[in-house]
Amino acid sequence: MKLVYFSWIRERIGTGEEDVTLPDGVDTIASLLDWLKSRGEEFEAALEHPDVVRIALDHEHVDDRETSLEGVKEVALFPPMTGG
Amino acid sequence: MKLVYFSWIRERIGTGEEDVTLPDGVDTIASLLDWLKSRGEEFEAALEHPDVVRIALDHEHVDDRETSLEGVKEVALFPPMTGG
Amino acid sequence: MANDTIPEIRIQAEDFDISAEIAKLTEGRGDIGAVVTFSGLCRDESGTLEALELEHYPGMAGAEIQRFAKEAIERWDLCGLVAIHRYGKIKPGENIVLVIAASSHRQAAFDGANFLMDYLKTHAPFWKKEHLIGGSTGEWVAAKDDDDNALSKWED
Amino acid sequence: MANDTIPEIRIQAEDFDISAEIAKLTEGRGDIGAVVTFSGLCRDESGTLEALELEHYPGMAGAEIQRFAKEAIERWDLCGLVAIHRYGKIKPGENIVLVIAASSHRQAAFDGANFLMDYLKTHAPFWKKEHLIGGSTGEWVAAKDDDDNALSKWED
Repeated sequence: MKLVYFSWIRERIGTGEEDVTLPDGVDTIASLLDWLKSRGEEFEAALEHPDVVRIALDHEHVDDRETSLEGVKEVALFPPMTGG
Repeated sequence: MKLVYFSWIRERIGTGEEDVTLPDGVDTIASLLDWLKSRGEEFEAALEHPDVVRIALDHEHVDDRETSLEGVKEVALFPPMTGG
Repeated sequence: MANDTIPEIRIQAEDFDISAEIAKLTEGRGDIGAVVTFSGLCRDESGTLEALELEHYPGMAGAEIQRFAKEAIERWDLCGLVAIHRYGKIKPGENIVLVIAASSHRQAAFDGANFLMDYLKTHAPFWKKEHLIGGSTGEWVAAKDDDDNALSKWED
Repeated sequence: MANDTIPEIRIQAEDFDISAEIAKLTEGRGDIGAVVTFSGLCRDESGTLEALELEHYPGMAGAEIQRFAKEAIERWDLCGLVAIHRYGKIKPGENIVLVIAASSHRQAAFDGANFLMDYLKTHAPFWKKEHLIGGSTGEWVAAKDDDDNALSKWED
Protein backbone atom coordinates (compact mmCIF):
# COMPACT_ATOMS: atom_id res chain seq x y z
CA MET A 1 0.00 0.00 0.00
CA LYS A 2 1.18 3.51 -0.80
CA LEU A 3 1.12 6.16 1.92
CA VAL A 4 1.38 9.85 1.01
CA TYR A 5 1.87 12.76 3.41
CA PHE A 6 1.40 16.50 2.97
CA SER A 7 2.18 19.82 4.66
CA TRP A 8 3.52 19.68 8.23
CA ILE A 9 2.63 16.00 8.50
CA ARG A 10 5.01 15.32 5.61
CA GLU A 11 7.66 17.54 7.20
CA ARG A 12 7.46 15.84 10.60
CA ILE A 13 7.54 12.34 9.13
CA GLY A 14 10.41 13.40 6.89
CA THR A 15 9.16 11.91 3.64
CA GLY A 16 6.35 12.58 1.18
CA GLU A 17 5.51 8.99 0.36
CA GLU A 18 6.40 5.40 1.07
CA ASP A 19 5.25 1.90 0.23
CA VAL A 20 4.34 -0.23 3.22
CA THR A 21 3.07 -3.70 3.91
CA LEU A 22 0.45 -3.52 6.62
CA PRO A 23 0.85 -5.94 9.54
CA ASP A 24 -2.00 -8.32 10.28
CA GLY A 25 -4.85 -6.60 12.08
CA VAL A 26 -4.23 -3.18 10.52
CA ASP A 27 -7.35 -3.03 8.37
CA THR A 28 -9.09 0.27 9.21
CA ILE A 29 -8.06 3.93 9.26
CA ALA A 30 -8.01 3.86 13.07
CA SER A 31 -5.72 0.86 13.26
CA LEU A 32 -3.49 2.32 10.54
CA LEU A 33 -3.05 5.51 12.58
CA ASP A 34 -2.26 3.48 15.71
CA TRP A 35 0.31 1.40 13.85
CA LEU A 36 1.93 4.46 12.22
CA LYS A 37 2.36 6.13 15.64
CA SER A 38 4.31 3.10 16.79
CA ARG A 39 6.86 3.44 13.98
CA GLY A 40 9.08 6.03 15.66
CA GLU A 41 9.19 9.50 17.16
CA GLU A 42 8.81 11.29 13.82
CA PHE A 43 5.46 9.52 13.35
CA GLU A 44 4.52 10.22 16.94
CA ALA A 45 5.20 13.93 16.37
CA ALA A 46 3.26 13.97 13.10
CA LEU A 47 0.24 12.22 14.57
CA GLU A 48 0.23 13.60 18.11
CA HIS A 49 -3.20 15.15 17.51
CA PRO A 50 -4.93 12.48 15.45
CA ASP A 51 -8.18 14.49 15.38
CA VAL A 52 -6.68 17.15 13.12
CA VAL A 53 -5.32 14.57 10.67
CA ARG A 54 -7.45 14.28 7.53
CA ILE A 55 -7.54 11.06 5.55
CA ALA A 56 -8.16 10.34 1.87
CA LEU A 57 -8.48 6.80 0.55
CA ASP A 58 -7.65 6.58 -3.15
CA HIS A 59 -8.16 10.37 -3.50
CA GLU A 60 -11.45 10.59 -1.63
CA HIS A 61 -11.94 12.17 1.80
CA VAL A 62 -13.11 9.71 4.41
CA ASP A 63 -14.24 10.87 7.84
CA ASP A 64 -15.22 7.60 9.51
CA ARG A 65 -12.12 6.14 11.21
CA GLU A 66 -13.61 2.64 11.16
CA THR A 67 -13.61 2.59 7.35
CA SER A 68 -11.97 -0.55 5.98
CA LEU A 69 -8.74 -0.32 4.00
CA GLU A 70 -9.59 -3.41 1.95
CA GLY A 71 -8.70 -2.89 -1.70
CA VAL A 72 -7.31 0.61 -1.04
CA LYS A 73 -4.13 1.40 -3.03
CA GLU A 74 -3.23 4.87 -1.68
CA VAL A 75 -3.85 6.43 1.73
CA ALA A 76 -3.14 10.15 2.18
CA LEU A 77 -2.62 11.88 5.54
CA PHE A 78 -2.74 15.65 5.74
CA PRO A 79 -3.81 18.55 7.97
CA PRO A 80 -6.98 20.61 7.25
CA MET A 81 -6.73 22.17 3.82
CA THR A 82 -5.92 25.85 3.35
CA GLY A 83 -6.41 26.34 -0.38
CA GLY A 84 -8.28 29.04 -2.20
CA MET B 1 -37.62 75.05 -15.22
CA LYS B 2 -36.05 72.37 -17.38
CA LEU B 3 -37.98 69.18 -18.05
CA VAL B 4 -36.16 66.08 -19.36
CA TYR B 5 -37.74 62.86 -20.61
CA PHE B 6 -36.31 59.40 -21.21
CA SER B 7 -37.12 56.08 -22.88
CA TRP B 8 -40.70 55.59 -24.08
CA ILE B 9 -41.86 58.67 -22.21
CA ARG B 10 -39.46 60.72 -24.33
CA GLU B 11 -40.63 58.93 -27.48
CA ARG B 12 -44.33 59.52 -26.76
CA ILE B 13 -43.83 63.17 -25.89
CA GLY B 14 -41.64 63.58 -28.96
CA THR B 15 -38.81 65.53 -27.35
CA GLY B 16 -36.02 64.83 -24.88
CA GLU B 17 -36.11 68.15 -23.07
CA GLU B 18 -37.80 71.51 -22.91
CA ASP B 19 -37.81 74.67 -20.83
CA VAL B 20 -41.15 75.56 -19.31
CA THR B 21 -42.62 78.23 -17.10
CA LEU B 22 -44.95 76.63 -14.60
CA PRO B 23 -48.43 78.16 -14.28
CA ASP B 24 -49.53 79.42 -10.88
CA GLY B 25 -50.53 76.55 -8.60
CA VAL B 26 -48.21 74.01 -10.18
CA ASP B 27 -45.84 73.62 -7.25
CA THR B 28 -45.63 69.86 -6.50
CA ILE B 29 -44.80 66.74 -8.53
CA ALA B 30 -48.50 65.76 -8.52
CA SER B 31 -49.66 69.11 -9.86
CA LEU B 32 -46.87 69.11 -12.45
CA LEU B 33 -48.03 65.72 -13.75
CA ASP B 34 -51.64 66.94 -13.92
CA TRP B 35 -50.62 70.06 -15.80
CA LEU B 36 -48.40 68.12 -18.26
CA LYS B 37 -51.27 65.76 -19.10
CA SER B 38 -53.34 68.76 -20.10
CA ARG B 39 -50.76 69.88 -22.68
CA GLY B 40 -51.91 67.64 -25.51
CA GLU B 41 -52.46 64.06 -26.58
CA GLU B 42 -48.74 63.22 -26.75
CA PHE B 43 -48.46 64.09 -23.06
CA GLU B 44 -51.66 62.21 -22.30
CA ALA B 45 -50.20 59.11 -24.01
CA ALA B 46 -46.88 59.45 -22.20
CA LEU B 47 -48.49 59.87 -18.79
CA GLU B 48 -51.55 57.62 -19.14
CA HIS B 49 -50.29 55.42 -16.27
CA PRO B 50 -48.83 58.00 -13.89
CA ASP B 51 -47.96 55.30 -11.35
CA VAL B 52 -45.21 53.86 -13.56
CA VAL B 53 -43.64 57.28 -14.15
CA ARG B 54 -40.51 57.81 -12.05
CA ILE B 55 -39.42 61.32 -11.08
CA ALA B 56 -36.04 62.84 -10.32
CA LEU B 57 -35.65 66.39 -9.02
CA ASP B 58 -32.22 67.81 -9.81
CA HIS B 59 -30.86 64.27 -10.39
CA GLU B 60 -32.34 62.66 -7.29
CA HIS B 61 -35.16 60.16 -7.22
CA VAL B 62 -38.22 61.39 -5.36
CA ASP B 63 -41.12 59.06 -4.57
CA ASP B 64 -43.48 61.37 -2.70
CA ARG B 65 -45.77 63.07 -5.23
CA GLU B 66 -46.50 65.90 -2.82
CA THR B 67 -42.84 67.01 -2.84
CA SER B 68 -42.50 70.74 -3.55
CA LEU B 69 -40.82 71.95 -6.73
CA GLU B 70 -39.57 75.12 -5.06
CA GLY B 71 -35.99 75.87 -6.10
CA VAL B 72 -35.84 72.84 -8.42
CA LYS B 73 -34.01 73.49 -11.71
CA GLU B 74 -34.47 70.17 -13.53
CA VAL B 75 -37.30 67.65 -13.36
CA ALA B 76 -36.83 64.27 -15.07
CA LEU B 77 -39.64 61.91 -16.05
CA PHE B 78 -38.84 58.31 -16.99
CA PRO B 79 -40.13 54.74 -16.74
CA PRO B 80 -38.64 52.20 -14.29
CA MET B 81 -34.96 51.76 -15.00
CA THR B 82 -33.61 48.70 -16.81
CA GLY B 83 -29.88 49.15 -16.53
CA GLY B 84 -27.24 46.68 -15.48
CA MET C 1 -14.21 53.99 11.34
CA ALA C 2 -14.87 55.70 8.04
CA ASN C 3 -13.58 54.02 4.93
CA ASP C 4 -12.36 56.70 2.50
CA THR C 5 -11.85 54.40 -0.50
CA ILE C 6 -12.89 56.27 -3.63
CA PRO C 7 -14.99 54.26 -6.07
CA GLU C 8 -14.08 54.39 -9.76
CA ILE C 9 -17.28 55.12 -11.69
CA ARG C 10 -17.41 55.41 -15.46
CA ILE C 11 -20.28 55.82 -17.92
CA GLN C 12 -18.92 55.15 -21.39
CA ALA C 13 -19.72 53.89 -24.88
CA GLU C 14 -16.51 51.84 -25.14
CA ASP C 15 -16.00 48.29 -23.95
CA PHE C 16 -13.85 47.57 -20.89
CA ASP C 17 -11.06 45.10 -20.12
CA ILE C 18 -11.63 43.28 -16.86
CA SER C 19 -8.01 42.16 -16.34
CA ALA C 20 -6.76 45.71 -16.87
CA GLU C 21 -9.31 47.11 -14.42
CA ILE C 22 -8.36 44.54 -11.77
CA ALA C 23 -4.66 45.27 -12.30
CA LYS C 24 -5.26 49.01 -11.78
CA LEU C 25 -7.18 48.28 -8.59
CA THR C 26 -4.72 45.84 -7.01
CA GLU C 27 -1.33 47.09 -8.18
CA GLY C 28 1.19 47.60 -5.40
CA ARG C 29 -1.19 46.57 -2.64
CA GLY C 30 -0.79 43.79 -0.11
CA ASP C 31 -4.13 44.17 1.64
CA ILE C 32 -6.42 42.81 -1.09
CA GLY C 33 -7.12 39.11 -0.73
CA ALA C 34 -10.31 38.83 -2.76
CA VAL C 35 -11.55 40.40 -5.99
CA VAL C 36 -15.06 39.72 -7.28
CA THR C 37 -16.14 40.93 -10.70
CA PHE C 38 -19.60 40.90 -12.18
CA SER C 39 -20.01 41.49 -15.89
CA GLY C 40 -23.43 41.74 -17.47
CA LEU C 41 -23.67 40.76 -21.13
CA CYS C 42 -26.27 41.36 -23.81
CA ARG C 43 -28.26 38.12 -24.19
CA ASP C 44 -30.16 36.89 -27.21
CA GLU C 45 -31.58 33.44 -26.65
CA SER C 46 -34.13 33.71 -29.46
CA GLY C 47 -31.59 34.75 -32.11
CA THR C 48 -33.74 37.71 -33.21
CA LEU C 49 -31.82 40.57 -31.60
CA GLU C 50 -29.56 42.85 -33.61
CA ALA C 51 -28.56 44.97 -30.61
CA LEU C 52 -29.75 46.57 -27.42
CA GLU C 53 -29.63 50.35 -27.36
CA LEU C 54 -28.92 51.76 -23.94
CA GLU C 55 -30.19 55.25 -23.21
CA HIS C 56 -29.10 56.98 -20.03
CA TYR C 57 -29.55 60.20 -18.07
CA PRO C 58 -26.02 61.66 -18.11
CA GLY C 59 -26.54 64.21 -15.37
CA MET C 60 -27.83 61.62 -12.94
CA ALA C 61 -26.24 58.26 -13.78
CA GLY C 62 -22.77 58.88 -12.41
CA ALA C 63 -24.00 60.55 -9.23
CA GLU C 64 -26.55 57.83 -8.51
CA ILE C 65 -24.04 54.99 -8.98
CA GLN C 66 -21.52 56.90 -6.87
CA ARG C 67 -24.03 57.08 -4.02
CA PHE C 68 -24.62 53.31 -3.93
CA ALA C 69 -20.94 52.58 -4.50
CA LYS C 70 -20.05 54.60 -1.40
CA GLU C 71 -22.70 52.74 0.57
CA ALA C 72 -21.17 49.41 -0.52
CA ILE C 73 -17.66 50.56 0.45
CA GLU C 74 -18.79 51.56 3.92
CA ARG C 75 -21.03 48.59 4.56
CA TRP C 76 -18.50 45.89 3.57
CA ASP C 77 -15.34 47.89 4.29
CA LEU C 78 -14.13 47.38 0.72
CA CYS C 79 -10.54 48.13 -0.39
CA GLY C 80 -11.68 49.09 -3.88
CA LEU C 81 -14.77 49.33 -6.06
CA VAL C 82 -15.21 49.87 -9.79
CA ALA C 83 -18.46 50.33 -11.69
CA ILE C 84 -18.51 50.83 -15.45
CA HIS C 85 -21.80 51.09 -17.34
CA ARG C 86 -21.89 51.32 -21.11
CA TYR C 87 -24.43 53.17 -23.23
CA GLY C 88 -25.24 53.13 -26.95
CA LYS C 89 -25.76 50.07 -29.14
CA ILE C 90 -24.54 46.79 -27.71
CA LYS C 91 -24.67 43.52 -29.64
CA PRO C 92 -25.47 40.07 -28.25
CA GLY C 93 -22.50 38.64 -26.38
CA GLU C 94 -21.02 42.08 -25.70
CA ASN C 95 -20.49 43.61 -22.28
CA ILE C 96 -23.02 46.02 -20.80
CA VAL C 97 -21.86 46.57 -17.24
CA LEU C 98 -18.94 45.77 -14.95
CA VAL C 99 -18.70 45.86 -11.19
CA ILE C 100 -15.50 44.97 -9.34
CA ALA C 101 -15.29 44.76 -5.55
CA ALA C 102 -11.98 44.21 -3.77
CA SER C 103 -11.63 43.29 -0.13
CA SER C 104 -9.40 41.54 2.37
CA HIS C 105 -11.86 38.66 2.64
CA ARG C 106 -13.99 36.88 0.13
CA GLN C 107 -17.55 37.22 1.46
CA ALA C 108 -17.30 41.02 1.63
CA ALA C 109 -16.16 41.14 -2.00
CA PHE C 110 -19.03 38.88 -3.09
CA ASP C 111 -21.62 40.85 -1.12
CA GLY C 112 -20.35 44.28 -2.15
CA ALA C 113 -20.46 43.41 -5.85
CA ASN C 114 -23.85 41.70 -5.54
CA PHE C 115 -25.36 44.65 -3.65
CA LEU C 116 -24.11 47.21 -6.15
CA MET C 117 -25.45 45.17 -9.09
CA ASP C 118 -28.90 44.91 -7.49
CA TYR C 119 -28.96 48.70 -7.11
CA LEU C 120 -27.64 49.35 -10.61
CA LYS C 121 -30.43 47.17 -12.04
CA THR C 122 -33.18 49.06 -10.26
CA HIS C 123 -31.83 52.54 -9.54
CA ALA C 124 -29.31 53.54 -12.21
CA PRO C 125 -31.01 55.70 -14.87
CA PHE C 126 -30.50 53.48 -17.91
CA TRP C 127 -33.13 52.10 -20.29
CA LYS C 128 -32.76 49.34 -22.85
CA LYS C 129 -34.46 49.23 -26.25
CA GLU C 130 -34.35 46.24 -28.56
CA HIS C 131 -33.32 46.53 -32.20
CA LEU C 132 -34.30 43.41 -34.12
CA ILE C 133 -32.50 41.67 -36.96
CA GLY C 134 -33.89 42.99 -40.25
CA GLY C 135 -33.91 46.58 -39.08
CA SER C 136 -37.18 46.82 -37.16
CA THR C 137 -37.32 48.35 -33.72
CA GLY C 138 -38.51 46.12 -30.92
CA GLU C 139 -39.79 46.95 -27.48
CA TRP C 140 -38.32 48.83 -24.59
CA VAL C 141 -37.21 46.21 -22.10
CA ALA C 142 -39.63 46.12 -19.16
CA ALA C 143 -38.44 46.35 -15.57
CA LYS C 144 -38.70 43.08 -13.66
CA ASP C 145 -40.37 42.61 -10.28
CA ASP C 146 -37.61 40.09 -9.56
CA ASP C 147 -35.08 42.92 -9.68
CA ASP C 148 -37.04 44.95 -7.15
CA ASN C 149 -37.45 41.87 -4.96
CA ALA C 150 -33.70 41.20 -5.08
CA LEU C 151 -33.16 44.39 -3.08
CA SER C 152 -34.92 42.95 -0.04
CA LYS C 153 -31.87 40.82 0.80
CA TRP C 154 -29.90 43.97 1.64
CA GLU C 155 -32.36 45.26 4.23
CA ASP C 156 -30.94 45.11 7.70
CA MET D 1 -33.17 18.32 -16.56
CA ALA D 2 -29.50 17.44 -16.43
CA ASN D 3 -27.04 20.20 -17.22
CA ASP D 4 -24.13 18.71 -19.17
CA THR D 5 -21.90 21.80 -19.03
CA ILE D 6 -18.31 20.64 -18.57
CA PRO D 7 -16.32 22.64 -16.02
CA GLU D 8 -12.82 23.77 -16.94
CA ILE D 9 -10.51 22.80 -14.07
CA ARG D 10 -6.80 23.54 -14.07
CA ILE D 11 -4.09 23.08 -11.43
CA GLN D 12 -1.05 25.01 -12.58
CA ALA D 13 2.05 26.92 -11.49
CA GLU D 14 1.50 29.72 -14.03
CA ASP D 15 -0.62 32.81 -13.53
CA PHE D 16 -3.94 33.19 -15.38
CA ASP D 17 -5.55 36.00 -17.38
CA ILE D 18 -9.13 36.64 -16.30
CA SER D 19 -10.22 38.49 -19.46
CA ALA D 20 -8.88 35.67 -21.65
CA GLU D 21 -10.66 33.03 -19.56
CA ILE D 22 -13.95 34.94 -19.75
CA ALA D 23 -13.57 35.38 -23.51
CA LYS D 24 -13.04 31.62 -23.97
CA LEU D 25 -16.14 30.91 -21.89
CA THR D 26 -18.50 33.38 -23.56
CA GLU D 27 -17.33 33.44 -27.19
CA GLY D 28 -20.08 32.87 -29.72
CA ARG D 29 -22.80 32.42 -27.12
CA GLY D 30 -26.01 34.41 -26.73
CA ASP D 31 -27.31 32.70 -23.61
CA ILE D 32 -24.85 34.10 -21.06
CA GLY D 33 -26.12 37.24 -19.35
CA ALA D 34 -23.95 37.21 -16.23
CA VAL D 35 -20.35 36.34 -15.50
CA VAL D 36 -18.99 36.41 -11.95
CA THR D 37 -15.30 35.94 -11.26
CA PHE D 38 -13.60 35.47 -7.94
CA SER D 39 -9.85 35.83 -7.73
CA GLY D 40 -7.97 35.14 -4.54
CA LEU D 41 -4.69 37.00 -4.06
CA CYS D 42 -1.73 36.50 -1.77
CA ARG D 43 -2.05 39.07 1.05
CA ASP D 44 0.68 40.56 3.18
CA GLU D 45 -0.66 43.23 5.50
CA SER D 46 2.32 43.11 7.86
CA GLY D 47 4.93 43.54 5.10
CA THR D 48 6.96 40.54 6.35
CA LEU D 49 5.98 37.96 3.74
CA GLU D 50 8.34 37.00 0.92
CA ALA D 51 5.96 34.46 -0.59
CA LEU D 52 3.40 31.79 0.14
CA GLU D 53 4.33 28.31 -1.02
CA LEU D 54 1.35 26.23 -2.07
CA GLU D 55 1.69 22.48 -1.79
CA HIS D 56 -1.00 20.27 -3.28
CA TYR D 57 -1.98 16.63 -3.74
CA PRO D 58 -1.84 16.22 -7.50
CA GLY D 59 -3.75 12.96 -7.70
CA MET D 60 -6.67 14.34 -5.73
CA ALA D 61 -6.89 18.10 -6.35
CA GLY D 62 -8.36 18.06 -9.85
CA ALA D 63 -10.87 15.30 -9.10
CA GLU D 64 -12.06 16.96 -5.90
CA ILE D 65 -12.56 20.37 -7.53
CA GLN D 66 -14.31 18.69 -10.47
CA ARG D 67 -16.79 17.07 -8.10
CA PHE D 68 -17.81 20.37 -6.48
CA ALA D 69 -17.77 22.18 -9.83
CA LYS D 70 -20.30 19.70 -11.20
CA GLU D 71 -22.45 20.17 -8.13
CA ALA D 72 -22.42 23.95 -8.69
CA ILE D 73 -23.34 23.55 -12.37
CA GLU D 74 -26.31 21.34 -11.54
CA ARG D 75 -27.51 23.33 -8.57
CA TRP D 76 -27.50 26.77 -10.26
CA ASP D 77 -27.93 25.56 -13.84
CA LEU D 78 -24.74 27.35 -14.89
CA CYS D 79 -23.78 27.90 -18.55
CA GLY D 80 -20.07 27.68 -17.76
CA LEU D 81 -17.66 27.25 -14.88
CA VAL D 82 -13.90 27.66 -14.62
CA ALA D 83 -11.66 26.90 -11.63
CA ILE D 84 -7.92 27.47 -11.75
CA HIS D 85 -5.77 26.89 -8.67
CA ARG D 86 -2.06 27.69 -8.68
CA TYR D 87 0.68 25.90 -6.76
CA GLY D 88 4.29 26.76 -6.00
CA LYS D 89 5.64 30.07 -4.68
CA ILE D 90 3.30 33.01 -4.94
CA LYS D 91 4.31 36.54 -3.94
CA PRO D 92 2.12 39.14 -2.20
CA GLY D 93 -0.30 40.71 -4.65
CA GLU D 94 -0.18 37.74 -7.02
CA ASN D 95 -3.10 35.52 -7.91
CA ILE D 96 -3.66 32.20 -6.14
CA VAL D 97 -7.05 31.02 -7.37
CA LEU D 98 -9.70 31.91 -9.93
CA VAL D 99 -13.32 30.84 -10.16
CA ILE D 100 -15.60 31.99 -12.99
CA ALA D 101 -19.31 31.20 -13.10
CA ALA D 102 -21.44 32.09 -16.12
CA SER D 103 -25.21 32.02 -16.16
CA SER D 104 -28.27 33.53 -17.80
CA HIS D 105 -29.08 35.46 -14.64
CA ARG D 106 -26.96 37.24 -12.12
CA GLN D 107 -27.84 35.63 -8.80
CA ALA D 108 -27.03 32.13 -10.09
CA ALA D 109 -23.61 33.32 -11.25
CA PHE D 110 -22.92 34.96 -7.86
CA ASP D 111 -24.08 31.91 -5.91
CA GLY D 112 -22.29 29.36 -8.09
CA ALA D 113 -18.95 31.16 -7.76
CA ASN D 114 -19.40 31.77 -4.02
CA PHE D 115 -20.32 28.12 -3.37
CA LEU D 116 -17.35 26.78 -5.30
CA MET D 117 -14.95 29.11 -3.47
CA ASP D 118 -16.27 28.02 -0.07
CA TYR D 119 -15.63 24.39 -1.06
CA LEU D 120 -12.21 25.11 -2.52
CA LYS D 121 -11.18 26.77 0.75
CA THR D 122 -12.15 23.81 2.90
CA HIS D 123 -12.03 20.74 0.63
CA ALA D 124 -9.41 21.23 -2.09
CA PRO D 125 -6.13 19.54 -1.04
CA PHE D 126 -3.85 22.57 -0.95
CA TRP D 127 -1.71 23.82 1.93
CA LYS D 128 0.00 27.18 2.31
CA LYS D 129 3.36 27.76 3.94
CA GLU D 130 4.79 31.20 4.65
CA HIS D 131 8.28 32.22 3.54
CA LEU D 132 9.37 35.38 5.32
CA ILE D 133 11.48 38.25 4.06
CA GLY D 134 15.10 37.57 4.98
CA GLY D 135 14.95 33.93 4.04
CA SER D 136 13.44 32.32 7.13
CA THR D 137 10.55 29.92 6.87
CA GLY D 138 7.39 30.88 8.65
CA GLU D 139 4.40 28.85 9.67
CA TRP D 140 2.00 26.68 7.79
CA VAL D 141 -1.19 28.71 7.46
CA ALA D 142 -3.84 27.35 9.82
CA ALA D 143 -7.32 26.43 8.63
CA LYS D 144 -10.02 28.84 9.80
CA ASP D 145 -13.25 27.92 11.55
CA ASP D 146 -14.84 30.76 9.57
CA ASP D 147 -14.18 28.84 6.38
CA ASP D 148 -15.92 25.76 7.72
CA ASN D 149 -18.79 27.88 8.99
CA ALA D 150 -19.17 29.51 5.57
CA LEU D 151 -20.30 26.15 4.18
CA SER D 152 -23.45 26.20 6.28
CA LYS D 153 -25.07 28.72 3.96
CA TRP D 154 -25.21 26.08 1.20
CA GLU D 155 -27.15 23.53 3.23
CA ASP D 156 -30.65 23.03 1.90
